[in-house]
Amino acid sequence: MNIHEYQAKDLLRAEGVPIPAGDVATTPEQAEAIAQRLGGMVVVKAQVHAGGRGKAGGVKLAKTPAEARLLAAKILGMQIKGLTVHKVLVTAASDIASEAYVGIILDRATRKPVFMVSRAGGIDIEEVAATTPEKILKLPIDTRFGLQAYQANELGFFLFDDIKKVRAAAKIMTQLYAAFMRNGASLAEINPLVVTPAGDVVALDAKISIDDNELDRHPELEALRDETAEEPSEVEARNAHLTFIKLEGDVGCVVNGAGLAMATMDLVKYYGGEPANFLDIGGSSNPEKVVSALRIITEDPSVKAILFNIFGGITRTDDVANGIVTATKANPLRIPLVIRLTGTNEELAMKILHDNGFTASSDMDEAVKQAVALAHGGKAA
Amino acid sequence: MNIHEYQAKDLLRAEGVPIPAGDVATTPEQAEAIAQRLGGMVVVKAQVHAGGRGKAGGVKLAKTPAEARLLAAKILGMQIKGLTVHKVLVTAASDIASEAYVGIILDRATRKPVFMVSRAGGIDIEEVAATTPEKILKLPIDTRFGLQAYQANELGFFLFDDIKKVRAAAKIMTQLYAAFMRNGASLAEINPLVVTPAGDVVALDAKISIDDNELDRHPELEALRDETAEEPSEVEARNAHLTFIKLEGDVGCVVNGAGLAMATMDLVKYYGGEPANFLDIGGSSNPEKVVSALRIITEDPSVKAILFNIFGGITRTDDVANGIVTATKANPLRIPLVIRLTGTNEELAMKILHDNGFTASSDMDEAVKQAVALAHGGKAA
Amino acid sequence: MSIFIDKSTTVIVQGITGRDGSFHTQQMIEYGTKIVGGVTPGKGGQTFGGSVPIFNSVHDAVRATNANTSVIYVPPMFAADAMMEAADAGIRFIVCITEGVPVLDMTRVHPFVREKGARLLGPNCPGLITPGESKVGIIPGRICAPGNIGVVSRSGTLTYEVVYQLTRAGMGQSTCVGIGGDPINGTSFIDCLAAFEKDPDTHAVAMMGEIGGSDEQEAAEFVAKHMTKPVVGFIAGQTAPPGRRMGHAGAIISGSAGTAAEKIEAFEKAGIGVARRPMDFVELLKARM
Amino acid sequence: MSIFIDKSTTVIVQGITGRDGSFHTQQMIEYGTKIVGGVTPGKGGQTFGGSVPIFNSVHDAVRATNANTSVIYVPPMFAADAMMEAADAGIRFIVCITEGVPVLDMTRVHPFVREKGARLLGPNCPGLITPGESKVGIIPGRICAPGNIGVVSRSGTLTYEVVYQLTRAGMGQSTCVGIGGDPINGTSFIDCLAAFEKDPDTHAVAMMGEIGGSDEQEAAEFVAKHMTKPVVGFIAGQTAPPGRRMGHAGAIISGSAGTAAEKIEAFEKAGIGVARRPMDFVELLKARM
Repeated sequence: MNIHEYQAKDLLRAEGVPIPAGDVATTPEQAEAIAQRLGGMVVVKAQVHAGGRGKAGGVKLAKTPAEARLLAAKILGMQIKGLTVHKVLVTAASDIASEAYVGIILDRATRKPVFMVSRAGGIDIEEVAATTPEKILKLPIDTRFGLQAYQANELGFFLFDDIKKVRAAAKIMTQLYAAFMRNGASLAEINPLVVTPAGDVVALDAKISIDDNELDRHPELEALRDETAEEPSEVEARNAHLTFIKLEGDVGCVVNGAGLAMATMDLVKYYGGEPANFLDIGGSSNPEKVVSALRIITEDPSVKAILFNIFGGITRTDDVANGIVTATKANPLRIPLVIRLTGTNEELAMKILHDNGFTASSDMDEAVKQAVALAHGGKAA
Repeated sequence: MNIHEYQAKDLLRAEGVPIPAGDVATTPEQAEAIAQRLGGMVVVKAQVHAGGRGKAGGVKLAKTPAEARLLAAKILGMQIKGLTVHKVLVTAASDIASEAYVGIILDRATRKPVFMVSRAGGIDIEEVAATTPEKILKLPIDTRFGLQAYQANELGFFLFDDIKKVRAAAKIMTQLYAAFMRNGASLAEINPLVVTPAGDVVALDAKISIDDNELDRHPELEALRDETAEEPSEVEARNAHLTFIKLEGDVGCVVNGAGLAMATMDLVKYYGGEPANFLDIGGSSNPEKVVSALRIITEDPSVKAILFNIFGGITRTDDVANGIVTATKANPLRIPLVIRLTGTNEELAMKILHDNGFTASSDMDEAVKQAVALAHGGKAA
Repeated sequence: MSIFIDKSTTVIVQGITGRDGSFHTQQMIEYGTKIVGGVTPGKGGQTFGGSVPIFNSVHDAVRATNANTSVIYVPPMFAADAMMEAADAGIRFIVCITEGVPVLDMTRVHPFVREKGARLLGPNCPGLITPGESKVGIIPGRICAPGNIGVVSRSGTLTYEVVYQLTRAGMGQSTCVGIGGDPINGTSFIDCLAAFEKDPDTHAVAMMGEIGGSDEQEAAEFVAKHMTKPVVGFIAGQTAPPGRRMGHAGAIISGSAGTAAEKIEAFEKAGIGVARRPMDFVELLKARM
Repeated sequence: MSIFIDKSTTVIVQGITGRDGSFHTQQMIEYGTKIVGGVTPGKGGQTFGGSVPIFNSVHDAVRATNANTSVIYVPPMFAADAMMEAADAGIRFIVCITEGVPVLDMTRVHPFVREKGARLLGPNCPGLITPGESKVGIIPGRICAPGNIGVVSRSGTLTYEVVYQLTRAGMGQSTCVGIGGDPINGTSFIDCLAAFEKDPDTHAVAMMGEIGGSDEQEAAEFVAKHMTKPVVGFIAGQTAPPGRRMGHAGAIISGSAGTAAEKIEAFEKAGIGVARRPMDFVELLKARM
């Protein structure tokens, strides 16, 4: 789960990370009031779950509260990478002597949280990694022992020469790690970590992603979810316990299991089609899920054909068949539907479908070919 | 460092351990007021750093606030194992269906905190260990991973059969372990852990010892130290950074290093004497420490002779010699003094002592023999 | 022969009285798996289906049954504890089916299990099956047939798809293993490939990977260096949108973006046959055996 | 020969610029110990005494000097970190002099150091000396002499006392090791006894124990089973008051009250000569060699 910059900063502040004062606003008037309260120059920052906010014009410097209001009015409602800005963060502006990058990411290969730090901050860390990897220090942390002081120092020394700044940075490393662990994060980033002309080390921007699997343990984090900041169809899918990612194609896909779902999308592409989505109905079948899946997919006007690919293991294919029947009775489909079912209770499922006027195949290859052809205006084979 | 029952209970309450309400009183009137506030029957419990309070008459049941006042008046000022009672805990009385023992101790052999639990609670756990060791479950905890739920359950199942009580006990194990770790304890005990007739599992008594080495990290725990509850000479010694334990003999011992101090006491005994104390002036010598050591030892009227045994390594023997000279000039000794010095700066030390009218030996055996003889009214050899 | 499990494997089920646990216990028993006990704290002394004894703890179960293997169907918040309990109780092979285990939990479970000398499969995996002998987990038994193809996969239903095609083509399996798709899991592709290489009854291996991470690239390197048996591989996710999960930052660490193209290239470089479609495994394997 | 250190041992000092660290570094250099570097964060690039380079971290120091041994003189709250840093940086032998390290810290340091394959001596120990070759720690060099007695002790000054008597009696030492008196430490009596047994230049061992715990009893068992060389032991604390520290509850766990009488009995049972006074070592060792 992604959270906003202002929320990530709150989590870091709770651990003691030094961060310039600021507050979130949903209206230009609120933005002005916050700027008034902070005094001096402020930065107005779009709060959306997307990178490149600066380039998109979502981050602006305001000299006066009135200017903060004007800028907020411009940024609120703006579209950044397809997402509408509903909130801005108004925060005290800092003078910057130098910028560094600090991040922790849960790493598959080392099976550990790994710190990444670089003196090349503020800019895109991926670019640094690609062009000058020696400018990044990667340090895996063994969670059995936690981040040790000597490791925090090592990270600090990689960023700074002056021992005072090293110690300040080391302290921030410890606080960032604490925030990462306490909140079940999969990513926690401070970029840039800046040194002010006065020599203070402060976090100017922050990003935290929470491992979705942790949310049951952290209801207070679930409360940070901002559904207005997400693609509405993805919100709807999550509430229906479906894993759904919207794409640009025209073949809507309903599959059980992420691996098979991806393989199905690949096969759509293989036969010249374009998948309209990734959709995994998950393991335990439930006719309701099928109903929700069909509703979400048919809401997308670019979908020209729908493909079901279900390999019944835990999933009972008769449940899926019942779901298809229920959904299409309530809302008759206006686009073609291709069904592939095999596995648990296959005979029963086939009977349910036939009795309700559907045909179904047990062969994946054949079903995908059909769906692609139908999306392209052809006929089902 | 030992803390009182009421302080230990506060630390456990902070983790959520269910404990009957209560408060501490230093006067009978306070005790009455607390009993009034609690309502119903209360227990008045002497707060001293000693076991066997019950047998000594330091724990009494009061039916009314007035009775609580009377009992508090009796218990306050009472002597238990040589310690004066300055405080009583007044706590709501609980009905008891069964009693169990739960403790965690930092164990040398496994190098881990070890849980000990037994259905035989309320009574002396050492007796249980000696007579029916199979009634105790010992479970070492790896602090890299912490107490796991399955371990807390295993401990709970050892104490109870009913799953509700097992779960309640398992929760208390987790809370006790958290208190142990958070406070840098070397011992944390709930004895008895009782089941009430209603089936609730609650802690009736608690004992926590803090690792002295943790106190720099936990100033809030240092604040729990109750110097009125300790032997005054030991308090004075600690404040002078000496390790001192008062004993019953007549040969006062001033030694550097715990091992050599014990070996010196043993040698006193070997030659027929009785050491009056254990006193370790520690590694880094400082004339002030020697002055404090002499003052503390001479305050004890049963001391008949004083023995210095200093093997200079880090300790500079000239520092010790200067300390002896300074201390005896300020407060001339009225009992014989035997000095053994060897090691770092030995020649200088000998010169300082001779110049000030002292004799000193470099042989431990000889010095101990002399000190014993002098304590028995003999002459120095 | 087979890898990891065979007809002598004795299994306890953690969470045997839960919805998923009880259903799949029944399925495993019907398949012929030796289920010797189950664990549900508080239900010790009862039985499952009148014959399988239930215990309060894995320690109790192991003491009473001497089981060497455990399969876990407990809710995600309890899964880390269940895996550690199994390892601590002396279980040698732990199969965790549970989906949704917090990844940070696994950063502790993994070294714990390794210290205890146990092997962990999963979490978030379908388990494994040695057709005709034993199944531990949820892979549908009837799609499998005994034979000489070793199957290893990061995904559940995709595995079924491939196994189904192999079986229909008369190509039985020695063992089919689903290692699970979580970022941190117990048994890797390499662990399975090494075991298949050693198993005399495995003649070729089908491997199904996914985008993300670099496990498949490392597996390819292993195949090139250490395997004499033919391997055919598939990568799911060629059309998946980039950067929707841990994506980029993870890629910086592993030095790989984890794309399908990268992985397929690694397969080709290692001499692994590349199945473009799940149905291509049959022909590619036949051509190599 | 000797155990743990000899003239080829290369040492870095953690906390080299502190009060104790700088004093003892000078002492070690004067004794002939190869001090190749020191560590004080923030003083990297400076030197100690004009010749010993100072580094910001142990990693830096090891990279630059290839030291195999470290000696730690940092304040107690930083000692755990210093030990772990040394182990992580590849130091093979870590000697922690610092007194007052929280015991719970050691419950984590101990497995960490072991996982890294390093040996830890201490904390709260005087270190060790191989007379005439190298000393690491604070044992006064001039009381020692090269020879064939191995000395191992839980205490500092008591060790000096015994070594002093041995040297005066013309009985030199192969290595003198102070293992420290803390409840949880790195190197045990048994580790030292095993090393002395293997060392061809050690002909007999003097061992000084204390009341508390059961390390001496276990050491006695080891001597009985595995040692061919004569051992003479001493237990300090026969007159110490019981139950003033962890006393009883600890005794329940170890199954021993840790009294001097118990330990002396274990020594006698194991055929270890028992010195009643520190000065008895000389005669008892002579009689056995």
